[in-house]
Amino acid sequence: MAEEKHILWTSGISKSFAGVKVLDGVELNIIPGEVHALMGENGAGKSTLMKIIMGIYTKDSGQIYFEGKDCDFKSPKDALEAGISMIHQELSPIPEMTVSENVFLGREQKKVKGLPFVDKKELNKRTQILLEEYELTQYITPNMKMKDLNIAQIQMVEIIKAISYHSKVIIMDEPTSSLSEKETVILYRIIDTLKKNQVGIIYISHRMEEVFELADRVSVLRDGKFIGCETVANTSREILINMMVGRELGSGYPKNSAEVGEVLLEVKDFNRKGVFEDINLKVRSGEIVGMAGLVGAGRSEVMRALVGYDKLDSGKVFMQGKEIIIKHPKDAKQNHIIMAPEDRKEMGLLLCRSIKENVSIQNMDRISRASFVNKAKEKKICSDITKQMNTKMNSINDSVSSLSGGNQQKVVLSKCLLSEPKVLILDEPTRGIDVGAKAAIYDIMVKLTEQGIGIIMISSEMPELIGMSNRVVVMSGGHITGEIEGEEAASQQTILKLALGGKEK
Amino acid sequence: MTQKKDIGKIVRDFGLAAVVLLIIIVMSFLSESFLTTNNITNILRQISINGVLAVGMTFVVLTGGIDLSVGSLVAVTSVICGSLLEGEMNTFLVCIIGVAAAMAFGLLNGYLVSYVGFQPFIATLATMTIGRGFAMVYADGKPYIIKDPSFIFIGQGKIAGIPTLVVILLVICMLGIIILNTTTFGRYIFAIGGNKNAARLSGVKTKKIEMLVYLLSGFCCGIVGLMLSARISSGQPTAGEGYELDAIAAVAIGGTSMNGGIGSLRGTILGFLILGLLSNSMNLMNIDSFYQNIVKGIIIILAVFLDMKTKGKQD
Amino acid sequence: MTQKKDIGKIVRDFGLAAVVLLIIIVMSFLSESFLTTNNITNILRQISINGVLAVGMTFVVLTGGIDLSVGSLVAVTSVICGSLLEGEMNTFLVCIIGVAAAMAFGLLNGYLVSYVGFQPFIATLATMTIGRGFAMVYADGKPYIIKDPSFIFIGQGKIAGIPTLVVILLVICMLGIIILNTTTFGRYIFAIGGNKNAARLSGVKTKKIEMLVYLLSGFCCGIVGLMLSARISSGQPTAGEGYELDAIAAVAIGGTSMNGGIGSLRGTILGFLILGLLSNSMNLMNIDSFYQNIVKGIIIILAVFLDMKTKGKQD
Amino acid sequence: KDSKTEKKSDSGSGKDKITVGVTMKDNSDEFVKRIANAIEAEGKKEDVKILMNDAQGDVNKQVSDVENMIAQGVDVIILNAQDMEGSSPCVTQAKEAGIPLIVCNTDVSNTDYTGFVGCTDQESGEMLAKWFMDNLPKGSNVCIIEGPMGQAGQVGRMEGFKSAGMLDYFNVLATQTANWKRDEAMTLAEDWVTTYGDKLNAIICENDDMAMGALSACKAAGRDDIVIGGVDGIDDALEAVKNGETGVSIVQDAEGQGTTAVEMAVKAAKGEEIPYDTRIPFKECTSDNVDEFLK
Ligand SMILES: Nc1ncnc2c1ncn2[C@@H]1O[C@H](COP(=O)(O)OP(=O)(O)OP(=O)(O)O)[C@@H](O)[C@H]1O
Ligand SMILES: Nc1ncnc2c1ncn2[C@@H]1O[C@H](COP(=O)(O)OP(=O)(O)OP(=O)(O)O)[C@@H](O)[C@H]1O
Ligand SMILES: [Mg+2]
Ligand SMILES: [Mg+2]
Repeated sequence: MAEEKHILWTSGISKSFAGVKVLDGVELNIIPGEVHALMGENGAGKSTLMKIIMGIYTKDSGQIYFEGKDCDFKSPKDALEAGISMIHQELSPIPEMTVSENVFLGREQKKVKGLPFVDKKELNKRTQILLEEYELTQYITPNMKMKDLNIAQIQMVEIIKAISYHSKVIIMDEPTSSLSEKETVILYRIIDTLKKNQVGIIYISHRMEEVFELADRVSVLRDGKFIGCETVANTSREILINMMVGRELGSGYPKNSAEVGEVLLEVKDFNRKGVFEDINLKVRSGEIVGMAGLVGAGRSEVMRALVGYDKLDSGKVFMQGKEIIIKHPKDAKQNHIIMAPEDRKEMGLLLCRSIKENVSIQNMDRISRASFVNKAKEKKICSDITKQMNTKMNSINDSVSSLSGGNQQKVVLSKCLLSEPKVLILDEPTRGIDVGAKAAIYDIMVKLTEQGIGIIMISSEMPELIGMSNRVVVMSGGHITGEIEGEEAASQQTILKLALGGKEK
Repeated sequence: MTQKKDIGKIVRDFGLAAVVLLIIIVMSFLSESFLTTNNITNILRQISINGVLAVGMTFVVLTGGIDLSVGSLVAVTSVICGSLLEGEMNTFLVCIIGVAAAMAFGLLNGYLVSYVGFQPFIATLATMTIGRGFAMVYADGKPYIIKDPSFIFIGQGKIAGIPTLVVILLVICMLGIIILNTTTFGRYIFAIGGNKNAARLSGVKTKKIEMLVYLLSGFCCGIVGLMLSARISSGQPTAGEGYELDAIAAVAIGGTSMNGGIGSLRGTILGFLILGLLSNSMNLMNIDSFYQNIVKGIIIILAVFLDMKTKGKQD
Repeated sequence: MTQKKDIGKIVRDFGLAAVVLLIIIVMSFLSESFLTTNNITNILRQISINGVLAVGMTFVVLTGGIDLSVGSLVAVTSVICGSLLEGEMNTFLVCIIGVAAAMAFGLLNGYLVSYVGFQPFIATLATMTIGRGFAMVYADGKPYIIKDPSFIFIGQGKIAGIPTLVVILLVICMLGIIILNTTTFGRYIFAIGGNKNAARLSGVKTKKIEMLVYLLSGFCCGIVGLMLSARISSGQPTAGEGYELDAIAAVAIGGTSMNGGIGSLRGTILGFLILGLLSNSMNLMNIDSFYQNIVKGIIIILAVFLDMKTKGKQD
Repeated sequence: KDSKTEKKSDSGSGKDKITVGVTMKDNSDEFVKRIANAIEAEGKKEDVKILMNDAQGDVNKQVSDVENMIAQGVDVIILNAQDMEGSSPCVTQAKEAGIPLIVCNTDVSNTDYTGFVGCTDQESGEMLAKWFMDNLPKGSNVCIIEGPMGQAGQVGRMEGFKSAGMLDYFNVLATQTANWKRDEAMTLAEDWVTTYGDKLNAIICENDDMAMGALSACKAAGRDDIVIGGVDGIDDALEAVKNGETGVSIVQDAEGQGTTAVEMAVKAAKGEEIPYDTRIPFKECTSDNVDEFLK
């Protein structure tokens, strides 16, 4: 039975969805005060296991012991009350409610004990205290509406929320996937404090560096099976990758030997009141332009305006020297400017529709003639691209909502790659993607540049930016604050300085 | 701080309030009887029925649901009260039983939607049909005559010079605003409408809340059943036909999103005020009822449009 | 491979198909006239009107919208055709003008919803009111008598032994299925219902598509306007009252989500078949009209419940 | 204030012009609309101001209409009651406000009104029943199509069928409502023709619109032997009688009712004595006398 020192202990957890086994006899144990990393490829079953612990899914078999007791939570409420909270991989804010209402949803302070009247002042006060404690006050105020927050702010709110339960175990399912360096540092600090308070943390991430920096032990899942548990000190990147993928994987970034050619895309004097100003940008063929900046710098906004999704106050776009008018994403597409958005739920996917339809919706011109869809062709193209992207699924007719987070991201990329881009805009393309798939995406990017495609990559992962880009453009507070080329780009410090420096202006 | 916020809200609601004001100003020039106490009392009395239904409907719509059964539930209460009053039962008891009957149907709605997982439209469509059938069978298609003076007081009496109907409307509106804006239940309603999954993950008993919301709408139907029966001194199986549309219209005009999560009772109140004023004004001006439909439709479009403009909603 | 997929779909739709089968089996025992050619023709003829409306409604609901104006638009076409036929205009021209009138209203719906940003419920509620008012004013509340034999052929004639009404229904269903399942337009409809933002970013002209969808629904209303007027040989300003509920019911019973993005015309067809069979069966068995409502409501609940069970939707 | 004087001058003959408030139960009903039109026409003739309200089939709205008219200070009210019981408060309110009230066309259970003009629904039921009993052998198989359940027209006419003994005289196969609607009646008749086949001898309808629906269904099935009849005397029903397609229409004199109601209202407003109960008889329209009705 559960050892005394283990606060949370699972054994033999199995779970199937519609006949497909996604968890098969999984073991996991957590010691108070440790950071226990949980790793595995996309679709390995990490989130599913966590959702079973939280009482969101019911397990088919197996036991969960919490504080030595056999627990089988029927709903998240039970788990939260028992002392387990979770930061979910899929952010789910309630857009119309304020930060404080979101944080304390389900356990509002009452004006009078026993009566159901909410003390909003008290809610705000408590939220303010939390925000101050974690030095987030300049970012977020208790009264902000969730719908006005950007994705990083939302992620921080969810982190604060999970912590505010004062749970004994906190599950963090890819908490940094929507954060840039600056917030990540804040999260690390928070985790330190929690460790000191003997909280057990399950930390799911695809970022190797984080695991080695934070974790004490690491458990690995592969295809729903428990592979092993190691202390971080006794393991290495190679060993972990082998455990996850079952084979060796080349390390580092692929060599980009593409010729940088003439200017493909030129953005001139982009302005959108209150969001960004005087944006000038050039992308050459065969070039990868990295966009760095803190969250909220306005990188996504510029790109959204570029592809015609958002309105623009003023500015011009030139494609291979000719001015083009983009008023709607369709115009951008016709000029082969394609964007993969950062928030796949909000702008990327038709969650209730099939993988096939999601991939083909952006590529109707390729698979239809005279407005009629060629289903055989559609099927072939979709099968090919999903295979190429190594998407883990049962069939292309499955709804996207049944995919794991990382595999959903792959569907977004698939549809963009199919659209024959000349300029490809990738907004946080590797968010939530496992090492193997990341490598695949890097390879694809390189291959695309070799075909003369220009790529703009927005990323909050500094190593990735530095490793992949020919050139890094830094934005801060809606302005471009600098551009770093060649050798210079290798320095994180330079980038960070520009990203922060711009803000102080 | 709170003051500033309130002013903000008032400005946001300005669009509809402006429509209300506009109608009042225009009408006071067009008809001398418009701004008389008598007519104002009339308007208030006339909106009371739709008003109470619309308050209940607002709760339902805020969770992302819809309640088509309200008109039929009004009839259920109406015939039950009618028959019991004929049997000379104690008035108070009759009211309790009548409202309870509508609430039972409300519970069925809530159960089907939240626990069984029916789409609200289809669940309440079914209870709408069943409720109407029940009322018809119960009363054998014929109305009951209501003579009990203390019951009729609900529909035709006055409390401190204000018609009882209007007093009831005010009480229900106030209760509704308190529940929606100050209680945890109110928060949970917004949360469910905004993101049901997130609410559940935060430990909100979403099913229970959803169920309660339909129960609440049933309660409002029951109250309206009493109000209407007392007003027309009879228990009618055909009572309330088509009332669902008016109630939903008030909610929608008031700016509440049919997808849930966004909206306010303040908006709903302005919504049914506009509908009531419109109908009263057109009667006073003796507009042909065929043209009334056209005018009503156009004014609804204009009101909502103005509201959207002032809220800066559109892209 | 395709075969396997089709079987999968059939299994998923099995719930409703089972209900249809069950009604047919039970009724063939209960009434000897049920399975006669005559009665089957009757049923088909009777569902044709609601059927065509439900096909148009399916498109609207799939985008996440709703069209409450369908009943009124039927009346618009009806009175316009009635008056023009009285003026002895060429039948074909009359049909074109009649359908065009309904489509004009459909266009207004689409414009309000997609370009101005109205909630579909409120936009179509307004046009519902306006449309009814227009029909009433146009006809001054009185029906036109229709005598033109070639027009009446639409409602009472037969083509190759099949009633014209049924032929129209079949054509519309087939066209609908082809549009929805094999064209890019169909894909865009599902995409808009699934996630409008994502669809737009993928280059779909969401506003145009939404507009077209309401136009399409208006077209179906126009066709029904012809069918109904020809069937009852008169152009009636009160025609089609309450038809919107039946059409939406068929769509919802058919498993299409009122939030859009999920659903099928196959489901809708089963939906209006169930409704039509139910009403015919109850007439054949001479069930008291009071009880008919109750039975109808209960069977709707059972059918949808069974459907959910077999689809494994719940939870 | 300006508008006030304008309005006054508008109305021509000045202060002493009588205002007649009217509330109709549902102007989208063809028959009701005919009464309404007659009221408007007679109003013009008598040079009185008519305030026309339409309750659109909702009793509650009718009560509101009366409240509004009282607030507007009308001199007399004409009530076309939507519901026998439900419209009773209208009578009480007018009485309390001291405004004379004429009930037109439909009965109200509260008889505290100034005068009544109209016909008895029961009478039309009886007349229709009698015609069928005279023209069909005892024990014939018939179906009955009713109006919306609970409405005065439906209740009264069914009462008439009963009091004439028709329900026992014939073998009633089925009774269903078609809510006064042509298309619904057609559906019913189609189903019945199928179910009962040659057995079915007659379809008795509580109004003409439904009779027209039944007729369409019978024609489509090639059944010209089924005898059909209804109440109201709408245009196509009269024509159908003339062509021998239907047997009878019990004609209700809408114009007579509307005209008389206004005449009485004007008298009542002037304080003159009026008869308490004026019944305008129904007329039976058959192939013998149909030309009298077809103008
Ligand atoms: N609700 C569901 N219905 C059907 N299948 C599901 C459902 N949820 C998850 N799955 C499947 O279960 C498997 C495991 O998914 P899970 O989300 O646990 O993966 P993960 O390890 O968290 O991956 P990622 O790193 O991409 O987040 C996947 O193949 C996924 O498609
Ligand atoms: N709907 C909106 N209305 C007003 N301002 C907005 C809206 N959405 C975003 N903003 C603001 O625009 C700025 C840029 O947002 P965003 O965080 O997406 O930038 P980013 O640099 O792309 O960040 P990321 O690292 O997440 O890609 C922020 O100040 C944000 O608050
Ligand atoms: Mg996951
Ligand atoms: Mg961004």
